[in-house]
Amino acid sequence: MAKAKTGATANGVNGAVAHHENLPAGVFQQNHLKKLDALLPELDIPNRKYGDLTKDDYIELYRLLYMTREVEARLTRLYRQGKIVGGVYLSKGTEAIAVASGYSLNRDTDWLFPMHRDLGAHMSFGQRPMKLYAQYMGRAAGPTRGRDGNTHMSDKSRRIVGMISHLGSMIPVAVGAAIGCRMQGKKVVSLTFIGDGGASIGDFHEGLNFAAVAHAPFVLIIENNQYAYSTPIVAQYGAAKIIDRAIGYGIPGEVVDGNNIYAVYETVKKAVDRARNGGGPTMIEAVTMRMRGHSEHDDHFYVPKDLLEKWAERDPILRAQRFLEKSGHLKEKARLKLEEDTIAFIEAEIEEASASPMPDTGDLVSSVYA
Amino acid sequence: MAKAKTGATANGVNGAVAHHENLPAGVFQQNHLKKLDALLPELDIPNRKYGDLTKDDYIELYRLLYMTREVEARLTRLYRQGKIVGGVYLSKGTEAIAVASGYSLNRDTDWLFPMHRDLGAHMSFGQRPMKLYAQYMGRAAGPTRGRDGNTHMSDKSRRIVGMISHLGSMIPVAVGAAIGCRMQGKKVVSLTFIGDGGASIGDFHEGLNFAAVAHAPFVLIIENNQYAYSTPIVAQYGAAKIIDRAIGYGIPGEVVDGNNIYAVYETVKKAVDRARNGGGPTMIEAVTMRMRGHSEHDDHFYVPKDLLEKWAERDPILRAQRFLEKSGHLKEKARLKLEEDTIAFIEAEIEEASASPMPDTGDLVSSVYA
Amino acid sequence: MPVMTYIEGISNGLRYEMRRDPSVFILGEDVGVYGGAFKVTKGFIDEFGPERVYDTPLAESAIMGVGVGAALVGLRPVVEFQFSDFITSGFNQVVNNAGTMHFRSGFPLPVVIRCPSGAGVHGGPFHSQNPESWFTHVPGLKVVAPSTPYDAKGLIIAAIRDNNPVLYFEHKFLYRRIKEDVPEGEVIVEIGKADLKREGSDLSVVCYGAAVHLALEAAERLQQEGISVEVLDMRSLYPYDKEAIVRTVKKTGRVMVAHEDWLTGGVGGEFAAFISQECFEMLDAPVTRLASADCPYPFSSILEEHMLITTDKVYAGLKKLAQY
Amino acid sequence: MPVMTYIEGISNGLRYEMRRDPSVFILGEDVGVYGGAFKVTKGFIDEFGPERVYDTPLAESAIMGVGVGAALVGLRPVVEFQFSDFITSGFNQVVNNAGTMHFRSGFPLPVVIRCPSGAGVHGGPFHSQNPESWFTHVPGLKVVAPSTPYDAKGLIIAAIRDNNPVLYFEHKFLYRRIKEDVPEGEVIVEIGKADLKREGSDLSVVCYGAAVHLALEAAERLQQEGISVEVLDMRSLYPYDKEAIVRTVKKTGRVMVAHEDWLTGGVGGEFAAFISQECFEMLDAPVTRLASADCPYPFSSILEEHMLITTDKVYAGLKKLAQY
Ligand SMILES: Cc1ncc(C[n+]2csc(CCOP(=O)(O)OP(=O)(O)O)c2C)c(N)n1
Ligand SMILES: Cc1ncc(C[n+]2csc(CCOP(=O)(O)OP(=O)(O)O)c2C)c(N)n1
Ligand SMILES: [Mg+2]
Ligand SMILES: [Mg+2]
Repeated sequence: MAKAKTGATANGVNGAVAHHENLPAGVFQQNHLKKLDALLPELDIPNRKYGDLTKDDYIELYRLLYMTREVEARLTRLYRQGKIVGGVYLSKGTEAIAVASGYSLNRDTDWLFPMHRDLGAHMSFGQRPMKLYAQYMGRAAGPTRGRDGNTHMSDKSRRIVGMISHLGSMIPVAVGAAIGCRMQGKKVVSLTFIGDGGASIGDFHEGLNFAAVAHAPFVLIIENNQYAYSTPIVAQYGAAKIIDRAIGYGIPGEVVDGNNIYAVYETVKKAVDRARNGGGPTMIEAVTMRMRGHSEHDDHFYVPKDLLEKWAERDPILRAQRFLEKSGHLKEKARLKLEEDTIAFIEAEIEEASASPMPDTGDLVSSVYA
Repeated sequence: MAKAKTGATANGVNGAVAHHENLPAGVFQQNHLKKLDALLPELDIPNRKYGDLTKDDYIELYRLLYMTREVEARLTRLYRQGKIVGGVYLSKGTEAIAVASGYSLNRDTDWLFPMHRDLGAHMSFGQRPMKLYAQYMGRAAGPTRGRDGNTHMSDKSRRIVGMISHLGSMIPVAVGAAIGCRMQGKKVVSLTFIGDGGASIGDFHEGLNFAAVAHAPFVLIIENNQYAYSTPIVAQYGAAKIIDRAIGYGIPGEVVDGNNIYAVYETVKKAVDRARNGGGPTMIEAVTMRMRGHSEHDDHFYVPKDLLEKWAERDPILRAQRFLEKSGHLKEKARLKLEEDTIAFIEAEIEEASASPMPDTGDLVSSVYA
Repeated sequence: MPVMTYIEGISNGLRYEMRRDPSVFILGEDVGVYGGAFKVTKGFIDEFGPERVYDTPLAESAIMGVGVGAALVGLRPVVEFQFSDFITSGFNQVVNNAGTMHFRSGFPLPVVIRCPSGAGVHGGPFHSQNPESWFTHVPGLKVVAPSTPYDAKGLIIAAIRDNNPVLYFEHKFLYRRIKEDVPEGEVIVEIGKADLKREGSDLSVVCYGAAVHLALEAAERLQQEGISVEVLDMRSLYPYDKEAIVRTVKKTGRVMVAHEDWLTGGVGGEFAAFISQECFEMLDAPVTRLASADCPYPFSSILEEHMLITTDKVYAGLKKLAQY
Repeated sequence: MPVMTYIEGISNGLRYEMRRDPSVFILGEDVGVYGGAFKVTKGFIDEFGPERVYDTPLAESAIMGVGVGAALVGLRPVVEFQFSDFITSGFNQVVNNAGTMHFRSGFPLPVVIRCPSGAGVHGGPFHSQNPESWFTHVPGLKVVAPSTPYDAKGLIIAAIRDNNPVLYFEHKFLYRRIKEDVPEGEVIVEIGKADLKREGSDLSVVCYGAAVHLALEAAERLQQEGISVEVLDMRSLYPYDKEAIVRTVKKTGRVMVAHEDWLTGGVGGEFAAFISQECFEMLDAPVTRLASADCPYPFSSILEEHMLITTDKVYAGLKKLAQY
């Protein structure tokens, strides 16, 4: 669990909030905590049917969610052991969004453009954890053969396109892929993500406006996890909700509880279906809370502790577990078995990645050009 | 009057519209002509009081409007005579927006960032026509001493900042000027413009979002003249109105009849006052129609002829004349006298500019750095 | 064989490829109904339809990004920046997304980026730039800059068939000023190969784009004075033809590197550095660079002339080099 | 005199100027409450308040544009790009708006652009770049790149006081690895002046940034073998110190130009071209360039080491140059 040093937290938060509030009148339009608090969802997720999900889907989504959490937990462990190259950017607390989004696509035809915190999307779109670990360890077996790092992971054979670090840049690219596939007569959808921070950048605007005019079969998931590195949403955007921008592009926009994996699936799937059937692009804002620092070297001191506590109770895994129990789709005993198997699977994947060779330097420079 | 060759027009327009309509279903969301027609204002402007305008102001605004039209008409004449360097980008039919906006500011303290079609704003903010002509002729007396062209005209002494060609780029700069002045404890407003085309670019988004969060004393005028070069608004944006984006930034947005100079003044002045008093930024969409080609070498073939005819009846000068007559602020005889004086003034300004020397090459390279 | 202007060479090459390969398409501002700001794609929309000659919103970064995305899924987009000066608004997509895509992902990325560039047209600081050197510093990109109608056609076709992003700098001043015979059919100019536009024995000019014509004019004048000048048109700037440079330096021992772009940090510095390292023993005189002054392109004609590289300046520089 | 790390040199210089001049302020992502991704501005918000240490939205182009606007009205903004790699997202504002402002308008434009750059930190293709050469090709901009704590402090102060846009490339690898005595008070390193970091008589290395330390290490090793190497740290890349280059070339006659940035199109090409034109008669050997390979910075350590310039490579190159 992400625990910031108590003293630092108290100071930091008070410091941060005070700073924002001490700015000249109106420099920030809303009160910091009020804005954040307004986003808090209810404690339990509604026990109802979600879209076209079958019992097997409910279970599979849970497995993928659980797997993502555990894959990431082991990334942190490996990071502390010095086995990872570079930094580690986790999705703890927000995994449901990436997992459900990847799951909403047709993994045999669609195009996925995951962001830095979307490890779960790779897996729900079919990628093996081994590949992800190999990438983080800079191994030849990683999808980029040690060339890129973190979750910047293209996999050509799977139509997964890794991001460049420059946030927002993949939006126009995903739109281009969607338009390109339509020109080829295919019924294919492209999907990408953006954060509450990345949504401030020019490519967000250019890409969405382009998508709207071109009526592109494209879906954008805005992962509003309330912080961009240390910057709270109150210092990031002036609107009440990011999704308010949808009207300015003339496309449908929906808000969804990002910590309810089934609701995310339902909302994204609807948008994907619409896009596939010629209905144009959709923007979805999934509201959640980043439960760890920006990366594993950031102690998160600037996030109010009580806010994190409230969100911890709304953890997507806990909520899914309660839902599965109540709905009867997956009772505790079966769940524990599934979790155990998942862990065993992950450990084997780590072992395979750890044993795999480092990349060859021989073709490094020659691989710059096709 | 801008008359496109009839044959070419008919073909061109039918061609253009047909092309847009022949695109795969939904590639353009609205029907071309329907969208354009919806923007057409009523024939006469309402005979009422506009904001804080006095009788003198009504007359002065008319004089500036008339002067802008006539200054530009002479630019075309000089262009045809080969006396202009480079291209000429006119605001014929849309002059009211720039003129009224410049007039809404305090010309002794505020900052103005005019775009390429805002010659009128320079003058209503105090600039002499001589300077504009000197700039267009590449003379030393131009505000940029022959270094930049067209209406890219900074005048340091007047707090006018010339644009760079890259549309949208001046928005963040104007926001920065507004914030900077506030940091200096000044009650100063900055104002800039953008077109229906320029509104698609990243800096539009980044700048407005920044302004909103910073609550900057800043006003943006969107000049929706329905075309960006040859590109109609139906191929430019998906929303019903550009101003629909204001909600996505959490700032006030207003639409105004861009061919009613007094209404533009009223709307902009309100926004300027609000900004000056700490009320934050405003977006205003002024709807109009570009009555000539993108520049004087463009024959405008792609604009439907009947659309132009409808807009010609709504010409801002004709409408202002009818309003002044009806309201009694300025009757025909006095108006004709004022127009005559204006023309004489302009001709003298042209003469002065024409007689002024070319710039010296001596300090060209050394003037790159301050 | 028809006579084509430089701009017709581009246009003809584009049309040839679009007829041959349905995966080729064009996108950019005003490229469709209007036929492009310079009319390079005039009439294309009638032949190929509005999807393949795509009028985009005014958004350089998105235009480039959409081009990258379309290339990923197997198309061969030709992106037009209305003026090369505007490439700065899509810069990140060009250098970081297009430039690294193959390296980091293995996807081929066949995208052509057309950049109408160059001064001498009273464009002022933002419609006159020659931004090629930025892109010769990005591994993963290729950069070409034709100087003749034949090369214009041959290089646009080669660029479209290349599986990497290729920046194609077409010089606006040359558009309608240069004419020559160009075949109607297939013409390919290999990327990475220079062309000896004029043979000579006393001096070499290593140059590209509009400067090739200044060099040819200066060479003609010097011929009258008994000085024989060789003009090597690099055509490709990244990768560039090192063998061809070595050949000409070996022959003359005296080299001027010339281009219209600014001197400091220009591509000429790269060429000169290469020559001084690899041809040290062959040199009879310092490698001379000649380019436009380090100053934004001014608007006023008198200032622009002062700032730009001209035939007179090339002539004077070569004369001095001959006398070294 | 306190011992400062390189990063403390930057921080100390910034704080010094902010205390001295109330018109100086900082803006960028996470510079305030967090103190910057590298903690260069840690504690600043407490001393100077949130307006002068301004946490911006994630929007490089707007950050740079706002900086330009604030400079226009008389402030002296220091813009921080979180990593220099992200400058491509604000590229147009830097080169076309900031770069030309004084020329086209007469406004002075005192804006400093801080760019944490450089490899060797496992940052991969987008957190390791050295984008300085793009900006040495833009008349109107100035570019500096310190290699030591003293220079880091002296150049940030000089940059803030300059009335032109100055890009300040600070090398991440050096942040906490290099220490030296630096005065607490005023330290100014004049922009445009190189520094002879080591005197020698046989060979010269013309370099800057992280490469200075590779050159110093290689020089130390060569000293053992009786080869005396002079290391000229350029510090300023645009404008650059031509006199200092001529002095060292005159002394040794054998020069290597070295930097961490990619070889082709790097700043080294400009230096080498200058040397070969202006110091032709002084040279006893070809001007050698050494830089990292033309390849995006790879993530995996083994690949990065292969691609980067290293002390061993500098050593080997100098040895060869000595034997020429
Ligand atoms: C264009 C750009 N600027 C700056 C950065 C540095 N950076 C990396 S992640 C980050 C915060 C991103 O916040 P958000 O978009 O909300 O995504 P989150 O990390 O919260 O998932 C920043 C500033 C970047 N990657 N890209
Ligand atoms: C970033 C950028 N891209 C392209 C251009 C070329 N260009 C100049 S004006 C223009 C059309 C502008 O349309 P709009 O914004 O509607 O303004 P209008 O000319 O109609 O007043 C274009 C494409 C430019 N100036 N800037
Ligand atoms: Mg976030
Ligand atoms: Mg327009």
